[in-house]
Amino acid sequence: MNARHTQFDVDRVRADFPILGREVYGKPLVYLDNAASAQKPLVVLERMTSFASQEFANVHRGVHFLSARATDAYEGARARVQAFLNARDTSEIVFTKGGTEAINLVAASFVAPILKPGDEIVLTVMEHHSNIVPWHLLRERHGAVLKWVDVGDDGSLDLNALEAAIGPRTRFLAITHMSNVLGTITPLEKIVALAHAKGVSVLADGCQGAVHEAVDVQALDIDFYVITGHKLYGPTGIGALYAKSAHLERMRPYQGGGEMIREVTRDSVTYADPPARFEAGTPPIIEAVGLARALEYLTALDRAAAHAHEQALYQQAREAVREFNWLRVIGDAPQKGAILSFECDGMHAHDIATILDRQGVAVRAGHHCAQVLMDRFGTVSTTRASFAFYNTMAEVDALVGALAKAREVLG
Amino acid sequence: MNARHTQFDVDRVRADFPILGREVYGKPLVYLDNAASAQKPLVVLERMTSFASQEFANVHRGVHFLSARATDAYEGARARVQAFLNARDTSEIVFTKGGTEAINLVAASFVAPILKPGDEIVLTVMEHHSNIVPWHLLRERHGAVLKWVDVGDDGSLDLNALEAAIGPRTRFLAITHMSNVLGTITPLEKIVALAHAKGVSVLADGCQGAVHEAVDVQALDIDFYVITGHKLYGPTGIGALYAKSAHLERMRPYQGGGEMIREVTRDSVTYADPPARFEAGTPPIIEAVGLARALEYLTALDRAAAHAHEQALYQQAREAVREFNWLRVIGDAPQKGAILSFECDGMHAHDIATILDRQGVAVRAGHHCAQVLMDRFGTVSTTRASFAFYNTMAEVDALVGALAKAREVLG
Amino acid sequence: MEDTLRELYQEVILDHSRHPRHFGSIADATHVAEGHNPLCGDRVKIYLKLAPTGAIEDIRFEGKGCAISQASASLMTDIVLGRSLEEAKQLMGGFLHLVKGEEVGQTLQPEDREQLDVMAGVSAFPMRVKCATLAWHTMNSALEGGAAVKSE
Amino acid sequence: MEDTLRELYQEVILDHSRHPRHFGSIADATHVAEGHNPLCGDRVKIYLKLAPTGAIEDIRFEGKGCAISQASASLMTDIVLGRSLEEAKQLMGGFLHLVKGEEVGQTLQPEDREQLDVMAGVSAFPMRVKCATLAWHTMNSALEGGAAVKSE
Ligand SMILES: Cc1ncc(COP(=O)(O)O)c(C=O)c1O
Ligand SMILES: Cc1ncc(COP(=O)(O)O)c(C=O)c1O
Repeated sequence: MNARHTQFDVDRVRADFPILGREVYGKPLVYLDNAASAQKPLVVLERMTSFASQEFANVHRGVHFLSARATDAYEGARARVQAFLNARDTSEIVFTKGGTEAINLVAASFVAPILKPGDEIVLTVMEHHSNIVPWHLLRERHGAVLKWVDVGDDGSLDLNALEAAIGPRTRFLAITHMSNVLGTITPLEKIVALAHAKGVSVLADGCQGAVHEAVDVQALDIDFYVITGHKLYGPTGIGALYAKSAHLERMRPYQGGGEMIREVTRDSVTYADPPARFEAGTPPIIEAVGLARALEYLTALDRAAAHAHEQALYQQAREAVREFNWLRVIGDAPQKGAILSFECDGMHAHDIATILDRQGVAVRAGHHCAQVLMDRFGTVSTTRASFAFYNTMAEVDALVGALAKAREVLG
Repeated sequence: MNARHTQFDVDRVRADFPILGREVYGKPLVYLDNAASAQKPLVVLERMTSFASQEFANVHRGVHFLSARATDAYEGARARVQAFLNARDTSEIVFTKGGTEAINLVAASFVAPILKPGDEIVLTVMEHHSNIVPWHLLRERHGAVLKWVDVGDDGSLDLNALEAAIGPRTRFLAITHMSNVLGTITPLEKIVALAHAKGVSVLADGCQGAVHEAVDVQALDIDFYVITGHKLYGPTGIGALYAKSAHLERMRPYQGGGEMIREVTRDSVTYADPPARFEAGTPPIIEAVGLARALEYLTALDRAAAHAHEQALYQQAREAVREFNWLRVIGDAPQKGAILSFECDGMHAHDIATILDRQGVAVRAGHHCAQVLMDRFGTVSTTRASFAFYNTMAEVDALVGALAKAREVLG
Repeated sequence: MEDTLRELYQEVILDHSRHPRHFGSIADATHVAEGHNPLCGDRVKIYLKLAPTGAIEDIRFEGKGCAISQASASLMTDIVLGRSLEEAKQLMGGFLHLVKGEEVGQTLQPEDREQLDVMAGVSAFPMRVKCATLAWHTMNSALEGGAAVKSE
Repeated sequence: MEDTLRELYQEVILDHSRHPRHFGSIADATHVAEGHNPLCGDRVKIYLKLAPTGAIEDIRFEGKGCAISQASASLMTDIVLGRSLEEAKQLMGGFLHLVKGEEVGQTLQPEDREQLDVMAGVSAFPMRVKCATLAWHTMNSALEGGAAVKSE
């Protein structure tokens, strides 16, 4: 057996994703921008279409057949997310429009009300802007102080620094499960234990982590865990927040509107129980159904084999670029997902991405919504190739070859 | 020509909506719950599928082909909404997850910062909870005072009362363009002039209005106008806020996250210009593309004929129920859209809806997220049939027949 | 007209809903709770007076609602009056099985089953189960000293 | 290797980007502005010194960025030096046409056109047009007394 083969039948899964068969500029598409957004299997799109064209109505409060069907589908999607994260109860799953909104919700409804000026929120330097700016808003508006935990030169989290950062005024810890630039996976179980020992609640930004790692929120004992649909091979416009019941129960509403109330009068309003309290307005119904189908698809894969395949892709790429002495990889932590970020001598990430693009290879170039991390590594942008289970070893070769050509043109 | 025919070729448009051909409980579906959510033409679902399966990537900041394609599609959708509302510039259109979010955004980013305790926000009693609860949140959190404008017994807006309600402490007027219960259409142009004369900015909740009326935000000179995709024959998970540039420029961010920043450091953050400033995180890309397709579909119809057809459906139903002396229509304003709400002696709305449902007729029963209005009319719930251009005169007959049967069973 | 509809809205039900038994309040109630069905805005308020023995000495209800919720409340007050706390809870369990279309088994005594059976038609209307259970959940909440509940 | 790529990254461009002309600052600048390309995080700062006659007496730029934005800034400083304000604006208009693949027509003098033509390859790369125009927009903003701009 060829060493470059894995147990995972990648050809079979590729057939599920029509876009992977397309060409760009007359060259086969090599889609290595999965960390920005993943492609969607046809079954997800078909499910959304069949739902919207045969079973759709607005959910809740409806007596009629389609409304009941749609409500079942929507609440069934909630149960699917619950199972995916192993939450105790469906009421612990709040649907949002994405990962960003979920973090904003926690910042506004859980953290802001307990915050006194000077209270601290602990973050790491490798957070995505979506797990930074909501906390900056609390800094600007409520006087919160942001405390930053550094990563080592290889991009791994400094646990001692994390522990040291949590002080008597720390009210919250918000940390990524997996960096979208470095690939670093954080040891959430240890982190949660450490924070809880000091009475601090923890939010994990799982927008990347949940894509690559199995998540068990009960085993982690984590307070909040955030996912986003479009990176999980699902639709845009949908994400979810897991939160412990005890937290949700005492959290104040986020947005106001239909469905999240118990009773409204001219002078007063009382709010519904969770999760409805946090789902104002008509929810992303079709998108929730699509996300559920995506999770079903994902769960039906041999996830261990898929994971091993992704790791093999990454290792292959990592080894190959060692030969480029003009290329510096950023992010070499022992525990990391299949993301390869790098800088090249005298070649700007943007120029590299353009040259790769013309060869069919889609990568991302820029700060990746992680400017604090760029600062940490003394740069403003990197080129990033991020792998999904549907990528192939041949695509890794295409990437490496395209990089060599970029060097030829720009070097 | 039969008096019951209109110029509008309803059979042709019905063919565009697969769900309208389905049965429930072995009876043809008669979908009269359009005000809760409209059905979607197949072209919308097909466009979403083709986009997601052939052109999808995350938008902005991407150099590669698919990202450029997706960005063009997303920004093209913005231009489509701009044209639909006749906004001056695309930057005046902010995509949101729905109408509810758009109103919350204005409450949090425009109104809250200018509010002193005791300042007043003027609303009407016929607002949807989505245009009430965001203001209640400002009452609870910022000491705003809500002032209510009544409607007459026929459900028409009392313009004198509106004018009287706007006093020296009034900071904002939030008003529906069309009531989702009464059908009442408000004279926005007059209302805006009246409010502006007193220096008060106006938000119109167009979640229903934009579906039935042509909207020209420049002609109205309105400050904010809100639409939601799923009622406009588009997908769930998408809506839009129109706001005058001058307002958006000085509004503070709503949610924090990727894409809405200019620069992030550990200690500071600066924000992007509108509309990006208000679109934190990965936007509902596929949904925006779907909404654009829905607006294209809608624009391609003869909207005047479609409107006349809806009105004919409504009139037919309105006339027919006059024979039921046990039925009281709520909402008989001279200017009203195709919504028929009613109460029946000794028959609860919920029971009626159940009996109608078993005959294939889907209507809504309950408070319709308008409890303040229910109070005004001394009830807790109504039954509501709401018409779309794809409904038929035969469906009106089915409704009327089903109501007679409900009387038989419950009466 | 469909049989399932006739079964849901049979005469007994309509009669209970139009002429509810034990409608009203109890001035010296020992337990009170208010229930709310967010689906349709229906409300019910249950007043209970427990005897020192723990038996339900008096029970009344107030509220407005659909035929199903009114009839269910009326039937409930009829059947639990004079029962012990345990019996009332047992009845509730059996009733929930009944309206959800689940196996009732031994959870209801034959004569109770017979009396409650008029509500069995609800099981064909999943969206209406909440209407039927509102009064029972509210009574349960009153007995457990809870405040306002909404029907599950 | 594709021709369009070679055309984008021709020697002149790479040379300008590696050895930018007029790189640096002007201590007694009369106009300064900073530009920012949110797409890739590139920044450029333009310093201008206008003579009393209104001519551009000196121009320099600072910043980091991709080959296209660096080369474009370098070329721009080369070409506008010594020109009048109107000429600079006229050049900008012509340049924008050029990189967007629009008709240039009479907006550029033949010799200017020749000098700027190395940037014409950008028009085949719509996503990179912003990189090419950043310096020009920033210069324009400096002349109009604006503060930080981002490239459109
Ligand atoms: C008048 C009115 N306003 C606001 C809304 C809220 O829109 P959405 O639920 O799509 O956010 C609705 C519909 O639910 C409505 O009918
Ligand atoms: C680590 C991380 N967190 C948060 C987000 C934000 O997710 P979304 O843009 O879907 O809201 C992303 C992706 O953009 C991400 O990679």
